[in-house]
Amino acid sequence: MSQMNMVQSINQALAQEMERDQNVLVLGEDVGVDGGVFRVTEGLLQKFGEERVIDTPLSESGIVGTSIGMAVYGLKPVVEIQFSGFIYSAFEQLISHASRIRNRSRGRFTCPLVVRTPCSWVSRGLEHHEESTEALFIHTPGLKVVMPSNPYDAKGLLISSIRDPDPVIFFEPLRLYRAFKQEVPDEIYTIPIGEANVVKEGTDITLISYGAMMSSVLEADEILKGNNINSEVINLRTLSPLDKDTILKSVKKTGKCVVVHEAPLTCGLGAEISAIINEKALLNLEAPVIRITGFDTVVPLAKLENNYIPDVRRIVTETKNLMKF
Amino acid sequence: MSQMNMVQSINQALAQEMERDQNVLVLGEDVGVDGGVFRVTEGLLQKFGEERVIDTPLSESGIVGTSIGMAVYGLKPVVEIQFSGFIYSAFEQLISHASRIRNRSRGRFTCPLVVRTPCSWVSRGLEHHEESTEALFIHTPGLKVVMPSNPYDAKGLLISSIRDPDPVIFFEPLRLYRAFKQEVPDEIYTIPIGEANVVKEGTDITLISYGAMMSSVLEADEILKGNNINSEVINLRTLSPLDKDTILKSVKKTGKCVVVHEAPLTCGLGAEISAIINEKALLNLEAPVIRITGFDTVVPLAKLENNYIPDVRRIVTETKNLMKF
Amino acid sequence: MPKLSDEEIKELYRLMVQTRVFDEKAWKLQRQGRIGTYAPIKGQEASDIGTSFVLSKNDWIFPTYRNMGAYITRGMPLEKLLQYWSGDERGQKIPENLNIFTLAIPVGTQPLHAVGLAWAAKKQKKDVVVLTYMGEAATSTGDFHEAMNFAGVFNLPVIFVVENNQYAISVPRSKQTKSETIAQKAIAYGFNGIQVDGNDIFAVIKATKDAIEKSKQNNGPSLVECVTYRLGHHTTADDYNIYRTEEEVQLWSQKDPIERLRRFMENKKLWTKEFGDKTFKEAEENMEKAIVAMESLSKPKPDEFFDYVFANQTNSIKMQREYLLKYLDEKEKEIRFP
Amino acid sequence: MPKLSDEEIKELYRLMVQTRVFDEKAWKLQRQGRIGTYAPIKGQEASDIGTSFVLSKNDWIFPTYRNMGAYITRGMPLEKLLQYWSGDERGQKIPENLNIFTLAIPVGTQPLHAVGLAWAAKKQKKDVVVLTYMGEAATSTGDFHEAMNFAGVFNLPVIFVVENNQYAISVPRSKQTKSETIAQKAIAYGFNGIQVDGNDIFAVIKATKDAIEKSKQNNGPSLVECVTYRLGHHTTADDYNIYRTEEEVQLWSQKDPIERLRRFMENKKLWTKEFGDKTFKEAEENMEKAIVAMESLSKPKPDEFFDYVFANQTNSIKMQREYLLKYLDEKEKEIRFP
Ligand SMILES: Cc1ncc(C[n+]2csc(CCOP(=O)(O)OP(=O)(O)O)c2C)c(N)n1
Ligand SMILES: Cc1ncc(C[n+]2csc(CCOP(=O)(O)OP(=O)(O)O)c2C)c(N)n1
Ligand SMILES: [Mg+2]
Ligand SMILES: [Mg+2]
Repeated sequence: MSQMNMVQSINQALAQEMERDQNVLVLGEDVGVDGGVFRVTEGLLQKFGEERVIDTPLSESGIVGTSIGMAVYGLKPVVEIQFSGFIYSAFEQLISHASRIRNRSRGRFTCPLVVRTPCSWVSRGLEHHEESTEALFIHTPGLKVVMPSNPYDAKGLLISSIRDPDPVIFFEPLRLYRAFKQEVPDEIYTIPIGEANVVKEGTDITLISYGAMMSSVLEADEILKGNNINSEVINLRTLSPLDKDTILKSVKKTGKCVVVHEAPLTCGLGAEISAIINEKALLNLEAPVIRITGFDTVVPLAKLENNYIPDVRRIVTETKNLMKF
Repeated sequence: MSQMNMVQSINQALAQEMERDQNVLVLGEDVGVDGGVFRVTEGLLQKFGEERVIDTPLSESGIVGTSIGMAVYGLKPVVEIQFSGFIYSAFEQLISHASRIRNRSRGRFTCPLVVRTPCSWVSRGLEHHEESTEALFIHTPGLKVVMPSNPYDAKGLLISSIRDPDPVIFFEPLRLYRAFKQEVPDEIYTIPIGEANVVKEGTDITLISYGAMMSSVLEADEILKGNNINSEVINLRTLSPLDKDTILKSVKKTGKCVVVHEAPLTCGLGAEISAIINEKALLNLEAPVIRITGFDTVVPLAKLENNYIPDVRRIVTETKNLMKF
Repeated sequence: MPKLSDEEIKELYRLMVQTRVFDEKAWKLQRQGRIGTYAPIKGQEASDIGTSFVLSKNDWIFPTYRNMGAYITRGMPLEKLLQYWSGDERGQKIPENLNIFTLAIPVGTQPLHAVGLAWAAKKQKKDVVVLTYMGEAATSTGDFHEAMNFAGVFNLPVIFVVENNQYAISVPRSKQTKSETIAQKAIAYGFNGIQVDGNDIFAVIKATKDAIEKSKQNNGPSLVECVTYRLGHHTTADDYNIYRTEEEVQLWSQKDPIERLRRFMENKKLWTKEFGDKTFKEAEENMEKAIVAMESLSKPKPDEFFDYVFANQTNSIKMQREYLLKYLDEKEKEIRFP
Repeated sequence: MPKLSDEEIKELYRLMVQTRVFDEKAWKLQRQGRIGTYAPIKGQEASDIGTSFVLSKNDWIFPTYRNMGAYITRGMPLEKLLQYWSGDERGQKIPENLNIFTLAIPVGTQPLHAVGLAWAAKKQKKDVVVLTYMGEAATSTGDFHEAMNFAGVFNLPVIFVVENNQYAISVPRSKQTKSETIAQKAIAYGFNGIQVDGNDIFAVIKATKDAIEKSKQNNGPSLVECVTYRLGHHTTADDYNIYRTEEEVQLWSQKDPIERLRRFMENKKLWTKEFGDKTFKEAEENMEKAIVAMESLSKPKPDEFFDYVFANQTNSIKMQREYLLKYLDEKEKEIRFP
């Protein structure tokens, strides 16, 4: 056990998997000599050499596309896309190839690829440095989508992602990188992909979130507790495939649900969760499922950034309102 | 008035807008000499010349990216992407630029661009020739998304899209191109973007759909009528911005709702509609909002294609089941 | 003239004839509604077959929708090819013993996979060269550029074979790029490009062999531009009369690569009418057998397309699959979409 | 040596000093928390300013995050630049009278817009040349390739200015591409590329003028590679000591383009200590004024970021905006997310 922030726990996960499996390699812009612009891959070049820790040209499509070829040939590329706002030029490679090669070749070829990429709003970010477009990947068949919300989850989920036989988009909420430390086992451990975590049991209402918004949700939960609202809090961990059972079980118990994400509202993951609850637990619902999300706009720069992101007060206020429904 | 199929009505809309406005031009792969692989741009080169009807290199990002530059400079490019399954390499240009240039420049620059692209399942299509990824664009702030479901709508909506001051993704359901003819006015007319069309009023249940699935929904509606189910049928026409008012008004009246689309289930437009209804009309709901959609898989090739697409029987069966809820 | 035994030259001829027979027959099958859309290779056989012929078994090819000649040269069963074109994905499962990658439809996107595979092979110190096919229009895509650049930077054993058949559907080569040759594009990436007469199978073989040799000596990638011509329509859905003259097609017909090889062989006394007839007849028999085999394949099971979404079926996929099966069973009362 | 009047040479010097002063001050402002991340141009002023200086008012530039020299040369108010870096999008609204495109962050994506604008201008028979800036790493992107190809095919009046400053953050030029020069990449597209000493402002001007001349005569695009060096860190978030030696930086410091111009001017008796001091002092005064102006700007209204999603506000945007305003008003009982 050590106290680690998320940069450290991800770094450790990478180092341990690379140690364990010769086929794991890391590539991306500035991941080698520089150790990554957020220092997530620091020390890996020194430990594993240039053949396994590769600085690439500035070509997101090239990075993902060549990694697909490597994955097909038995390697385990762990790609870093420097910011998720720059993943779009690799979109075709992900959506038309990585996600489909198993299907297209009826299993002859497979694509066990991990794409790590920082996401989410961060204070004073430049444009494209604070995007939350996980829904684009969730909507795509054949991709798995994972987003940790603390150093412990990050390590366990990343190790599972690396071992997964299919392509995984691994979103790393940028503002959590150094936000806090946590006890993280020094040994290798995995957290299963596809299973949500009930962080706190409760009876009055279900709060569902993931990634960096989990911190705000947990903070809100503390305040709600003071208001005699006993929430059940779910951290999704995996966004695709979604753990519907855990969600439904909880909502059937509480009868109320709030979904929180910073991605834009329309067709975001909140919509899917609301639809599932509507389909499968309508009769248990005592109030509408509400979504507390980012707006359907570009994330504003520093001067207005605080107006974009759902904050603790918003979560508390909306939840309290909903309890009175 | 003439009897036209959708290819003809779109062709007429293009010709008339090009006639009316010197700044409108058409570009894409094979749109000139060939008249488009579906003949949608047939005759335009002869009428308007090479400067306004442009065969481009095979570069989707290049086509969209240069069109952005042209739109900024006052032209009105109407881009054809040969199949929506090939739009992904232009995704970054659409998502990071076309949709944001107005915002990024605080209105100094704007991007009145139309991207026409065939979509949807078609019998015996090759891979990537039958995709329904409208949700990716609906989720993106700053884009409008339109999908006609008959020749009449196609003409009016396309003319509106061309005149719209912002970028519009105009999806053309491939299997409707020559599926049927309809009376279409020879004059110019517009159909407003952002407004759904209540195709048929009814009281028992609301059926919502768009694009090629509308034909199946209308057929299903006929059968349901024979079963004494009086549906209200909504054709969305515009997918973003969504006409929530029309949806909510209808569901508040009927208390029941089925959304039909062929795009994959998870995080599709059906999820958004279900979520909106949940949020704003929960107390009016007498049954869950259900989604009848494509599966979360790649669209299979010919041998299994019929098993993928929601068909009339599925719509009828599910609706009848729902009526008994 | 590359070094080739008489038997090898005959084999080349046989492969070209087999490909031509496949092509013409596939066209007819589509017209009869027995398979779906098909993209003919007619006229490009020398480029396709010459390049694949000189590879070793452990080398790889990455074909496109048009490289039936390459597929056949590498030993792909004809009925699997037909199965694919008939709309059955199971035809895309390449037999385990063949180093052929499953074709992808989006133009220009596969060279990156080829580069990645070559990179992995190099890292694993395997003696492997990777050959990736494309048309001249593919060179306009961003992915082509990134693939070429990676191949150069990491000095990888890849050969980019561009079959410049003069058209991208209706768009002529001259509108595709202003560079005088496709071959010169390699200069942008710091390696060699060579332009050859793609209808001269010996020229094609020579250029490919040189490129292979170079790669094997760890001297990195090459681009081989084969100047050729698509004698047929783009696909069964196309009509080339809209965008080119019959005279142009006729002109190129006279350069038919099969006829060229035949004349060469005749001069060398390697071709007799008897040999020609026999070769043709065998090719036709192979094709007939393949058609029978393809048409007697059982239909895929109805839920087959759920099998390969993930290695391990997710709950959601499981439920959707069960729903479909129930639905197909027509017990309509029970179904409810998951 | 291009033809330049003494006054023009002095103006070049003034612009370079102004850019340097802006750069160093912006760095400090970031360190003081008064603006956000900043990407310095130090060392590249000759490439930036030389290329923009020779354009006419109706020509266009497409700058990146690093081209503060180009912005300043084209007359962009300093306080607008600072306003942008301070995290206020209103700073990105280019004044109507300036033909500067709003910068975009994704590397390599803007040349396509430049090509499109040049294309539109050509169609409208406007006398316009478009100059698009990028770093050497941008040439690795697919969009660069497609932009170059379109510019070639449609013979457009565009100049691709590549400021090859040897690094993409930490990645050195040698790992970016195997081509010996960036200039030679133009060969792939059938037009000219030229490599110049990017720290020699006269060489830069000469090459740009030639390219402009060529474009004006309808002879299409050019690529100008300016070989230069980023003397500073990549941005305020970077530390170059991780990936390069101080010796290397020192070596390039000796080629500082401002000092080079100064020496030239001194030889020509165009520079005196007095002139130098005055130029520097004026530049500092301009900067101080700009800082004051920027810091006394009113905050944008809280819902300002809803203003430019669409020309005509949609219902949904309207409701979200109203929700935000209500929420900020802290009447918490009433809010409910739309
Ligand atoms: C990315 C992409 N865009 C468009 C298409 C549609 N399309 C199929 S083949 C083709 C032309 C390809 O030309 P070329 O690369 O020269 O190959 P050829 O067909 O001539 O062999 C086009 C435009 C596609 N398959 N992929
Ligand atoms: C598409 C994209 N990928 C990654 C980044 C992150 N990034 C910002 S600048 C940079 C290096 C750019 O190098 P170069 O093009 O040489 O320009 P320079 O910064 O040296 O001026 C990178 C990787 C980005 N902005 N855009
Ligand atoms: Mg071709
Ligand atoms: Mg650079």
